[in-house]
Amino acid sequence: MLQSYIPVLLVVAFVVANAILMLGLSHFLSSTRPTAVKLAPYESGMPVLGDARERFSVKFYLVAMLFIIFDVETVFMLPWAAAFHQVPEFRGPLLAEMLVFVVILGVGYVYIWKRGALQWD
Amino acid sequence: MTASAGSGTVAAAPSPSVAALTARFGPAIRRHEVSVGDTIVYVAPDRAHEVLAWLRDDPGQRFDYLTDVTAVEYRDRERPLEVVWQLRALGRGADLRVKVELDPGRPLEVDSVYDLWRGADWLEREVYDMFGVRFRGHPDLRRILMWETYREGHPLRKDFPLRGHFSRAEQTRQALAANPEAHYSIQELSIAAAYDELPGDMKERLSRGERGDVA
Amino acid sequence: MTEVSAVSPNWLTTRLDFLTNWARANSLWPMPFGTACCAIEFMATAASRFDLARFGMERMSFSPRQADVLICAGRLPFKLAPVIRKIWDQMPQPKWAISMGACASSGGIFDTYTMVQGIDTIIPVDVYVPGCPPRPEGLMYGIMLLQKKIKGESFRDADLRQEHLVGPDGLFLPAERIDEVSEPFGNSVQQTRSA
Amino acid sequence: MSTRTLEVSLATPGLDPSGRPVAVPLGVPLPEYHVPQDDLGGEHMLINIGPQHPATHGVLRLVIELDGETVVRVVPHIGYLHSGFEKLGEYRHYNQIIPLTDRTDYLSPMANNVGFALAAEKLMGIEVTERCQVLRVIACEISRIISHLVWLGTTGIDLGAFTPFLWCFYQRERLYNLQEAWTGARLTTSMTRVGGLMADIPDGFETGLREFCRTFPKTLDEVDAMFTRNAIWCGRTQGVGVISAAEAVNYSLSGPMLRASGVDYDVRKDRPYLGYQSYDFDVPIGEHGDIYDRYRCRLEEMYQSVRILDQALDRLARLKGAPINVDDPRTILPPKHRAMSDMEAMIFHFKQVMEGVRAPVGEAYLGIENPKGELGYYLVSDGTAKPVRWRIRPPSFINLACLPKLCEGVLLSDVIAINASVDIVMGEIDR
Repeated sequence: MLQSYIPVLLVVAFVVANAILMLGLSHFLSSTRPTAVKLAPYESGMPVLGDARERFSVKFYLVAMLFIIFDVETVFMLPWAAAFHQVPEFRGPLLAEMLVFVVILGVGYVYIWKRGALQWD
Repeated sequence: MTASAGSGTVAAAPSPSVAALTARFGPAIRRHEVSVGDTIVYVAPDRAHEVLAWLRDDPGQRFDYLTDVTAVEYRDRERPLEVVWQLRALGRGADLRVKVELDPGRPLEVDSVYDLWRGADWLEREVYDMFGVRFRGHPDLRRILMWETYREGHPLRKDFPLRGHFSRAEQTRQALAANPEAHYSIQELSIAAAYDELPGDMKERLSRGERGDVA
Repeated sequence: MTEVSAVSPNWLTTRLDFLTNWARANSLWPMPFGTACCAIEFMATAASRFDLARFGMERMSFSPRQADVLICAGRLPFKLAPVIRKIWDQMPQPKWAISMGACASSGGIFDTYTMVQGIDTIIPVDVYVPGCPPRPEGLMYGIMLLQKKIKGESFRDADLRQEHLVGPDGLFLPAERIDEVSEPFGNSVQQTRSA
Repeated sequence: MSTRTLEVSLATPGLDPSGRPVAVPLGVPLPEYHVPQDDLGGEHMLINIGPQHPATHGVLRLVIELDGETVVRVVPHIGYLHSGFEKLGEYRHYNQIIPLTDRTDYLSPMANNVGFALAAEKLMGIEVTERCQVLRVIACEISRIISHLVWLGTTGIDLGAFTPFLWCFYQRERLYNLQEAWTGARLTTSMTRVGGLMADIPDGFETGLREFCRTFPKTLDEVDAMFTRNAIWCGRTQGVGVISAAEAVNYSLSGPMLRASGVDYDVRKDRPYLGYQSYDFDVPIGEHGDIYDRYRCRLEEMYQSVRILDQALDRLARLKGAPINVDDPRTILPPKHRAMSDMEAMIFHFKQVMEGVRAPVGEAYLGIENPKGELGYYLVSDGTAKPVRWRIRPPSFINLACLPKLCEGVLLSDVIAINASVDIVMGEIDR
């Protein structure tokens, strides 16, 4: 039973060795010389005024959240589409199930559309 | 060994604008001459802005294109420093050079033509940076080519040596040590600021009003 | 953890030197500090005819964080001196500098009030490429010289990768050294009579 | 949120009693429509697209005040390449200034040399031979194509299209071969002299140029096919960075920037020099004054330049063997065999090298149609061999001055596109 896991273990071992080798060598060989100027933020060679953490308008955050919701929706579709071909006898219920999922998210989409969250300025 | 064919002031006819100008302004137009085909009009410094506004707006003249604003300083001391406006009428295709002689006694000042031509904004800032001629009424007169706290004076003046007053080491030190507000105008400092994010040392320099003498 | 450079030269360190130098020399990511005419010649060198990709250098890094070699292509006025100084300080070790063109190397024809007479008074320079502007082949010869220099480096000399910052007196070189280096030489001495 | 006032002049460091720097006006009044709402609005952010940046075409520095993604105001800072050209010119003879001219606008060096030579000849009242005029026209048009090719390539990169950069630079290398064969240098040509040229064209030059004129439009057609009806290109450039004709004249713009706004003004047509009135070419005029029209104007100008080059080459064939220098030994160096043979030519040769050409007292301004706009040289002479004042009328400097006006209220990525469309070269802006 153990035999079938040898290739997986080999790959994992190779990956771990590779990572350790690369990180170790570069850490061990690199000549890090941190100085105050080097750690200062780079702004095209100019002295920096103020810091980058300015107060931003909230609409950027809103758009980010909406993107995540609909992106996760498509992520869920991927395994569904993969499984769809392998079990031909269940095609009917699988389609119905995905329809429900999409409709629920469609309601959410129409809601934010009417609320005007997609209006930019 | 003068170039044989050329002779300085060719006796070409001055442009018709000269007659119109002398008719309109009389004593303000000091004199005019023609050099190699270009007409030059010398105007009294305090009425220069008025003459230029008339030249731009008068339907007969319509000098609507300001080609260049510059200044000339001669090698012999008694000739005064001149500010030169190079005008062009796009419709009529005529050129005119208006000059103003600033007497060396009083501080070098002349009226800005920024309200007549927007293009004069940077040209006048460069003349201020290079010659030290202040333009009254210019919205934002500060150095444009050298950094703002440049202390060696105005480079294109004849008394300014080619390599600068200070030694190369001093010039390097001043350049490397130019503190941050030398690279930012007051306008940008007030934006970045909300005033508390500025680094501490710059804030107290600014509050002492010591922004480096802009002269 | 003792620095590798403290270890005495043996078979292992020389192989290590060879490996790292070979990797560094053949994948130099240039920081094109292009100011004037030499920048146009530098673009022509990077374009399709005199291809820089043959040296593994087609990846221009415009931020100092990933740059290996700072190529100052063009003249450097005093207003730009603090910029090149800050960019050089912000580049991680190991880093090298190529001064491309006569104006960057010695002020060139601009012996004037506003021109740095050679960027080596501001930052340490490894290779000077003469020419105004240097032909693309000239710049590539400079790059090959730099590669030869990198291949000759070793971990053992400890002061190779040190950071030489601007001193307390605000200068990178001592003041008299800068004055001596910036003195007009050759033809430039007679050409400053105004009339 | 500090409000902007228009009265305070900046001469004295503007600090109000509480020690805060009082915001002082800038060339551009804050646009009224942009009233920052306090409920959702965040603070304005100040970023530097600084001297060391791939998109600034040289060492230009743009300080941008951002409200989220939209630009409230752009403040260009220049002077990072100020090399004291005009000061250096006052210490040089007229023929020694010519090497300085091709280092100002290093994208079209031959056009600068021709412009300075024409201004000096106008000051000294010299008329050059016809073959020299035709050769100078060829030099100007080659410089125009080279400058527009660099502009097209780098603007393509700014907006994300890399391949036209390689096409354009390959064609430019072909022109560089011709330029190097004629003048000996790829970039710093210094080819003209007051009263003539440094050297006549080598033998293979005319066939090489004919070959170039025949095959170059094919590359232009490819770039045209790639950009002109490209949805991304049109989306990024149409209606962006618009300036009307009246404002363009008021801002003293020149060259493709002016003609893209619909002002029909080209120095080659309105103030012909070098016999341009006898060439048959037309000048592209835009209507909307946005980036797309500037692109169309410059692209069309390259087609017209090829037309001019063809006509100039036909004339050159007719003027085989004609002299290129004015035959006055006082102005231009006599040919070597004469300088070595008769005494007078040798004396003139010696005096010219030691003292340079002495110009009469007076002043002259002459503008030529440079690829960037109207490049003018204003020479003031007091009778000695070194000018009192050598003023360059820099087209890119004045065109760039209207950048704050063009960039009000656009998005940050449009600022890069507008800056690329102004076609600036820092050597000429900072002089």
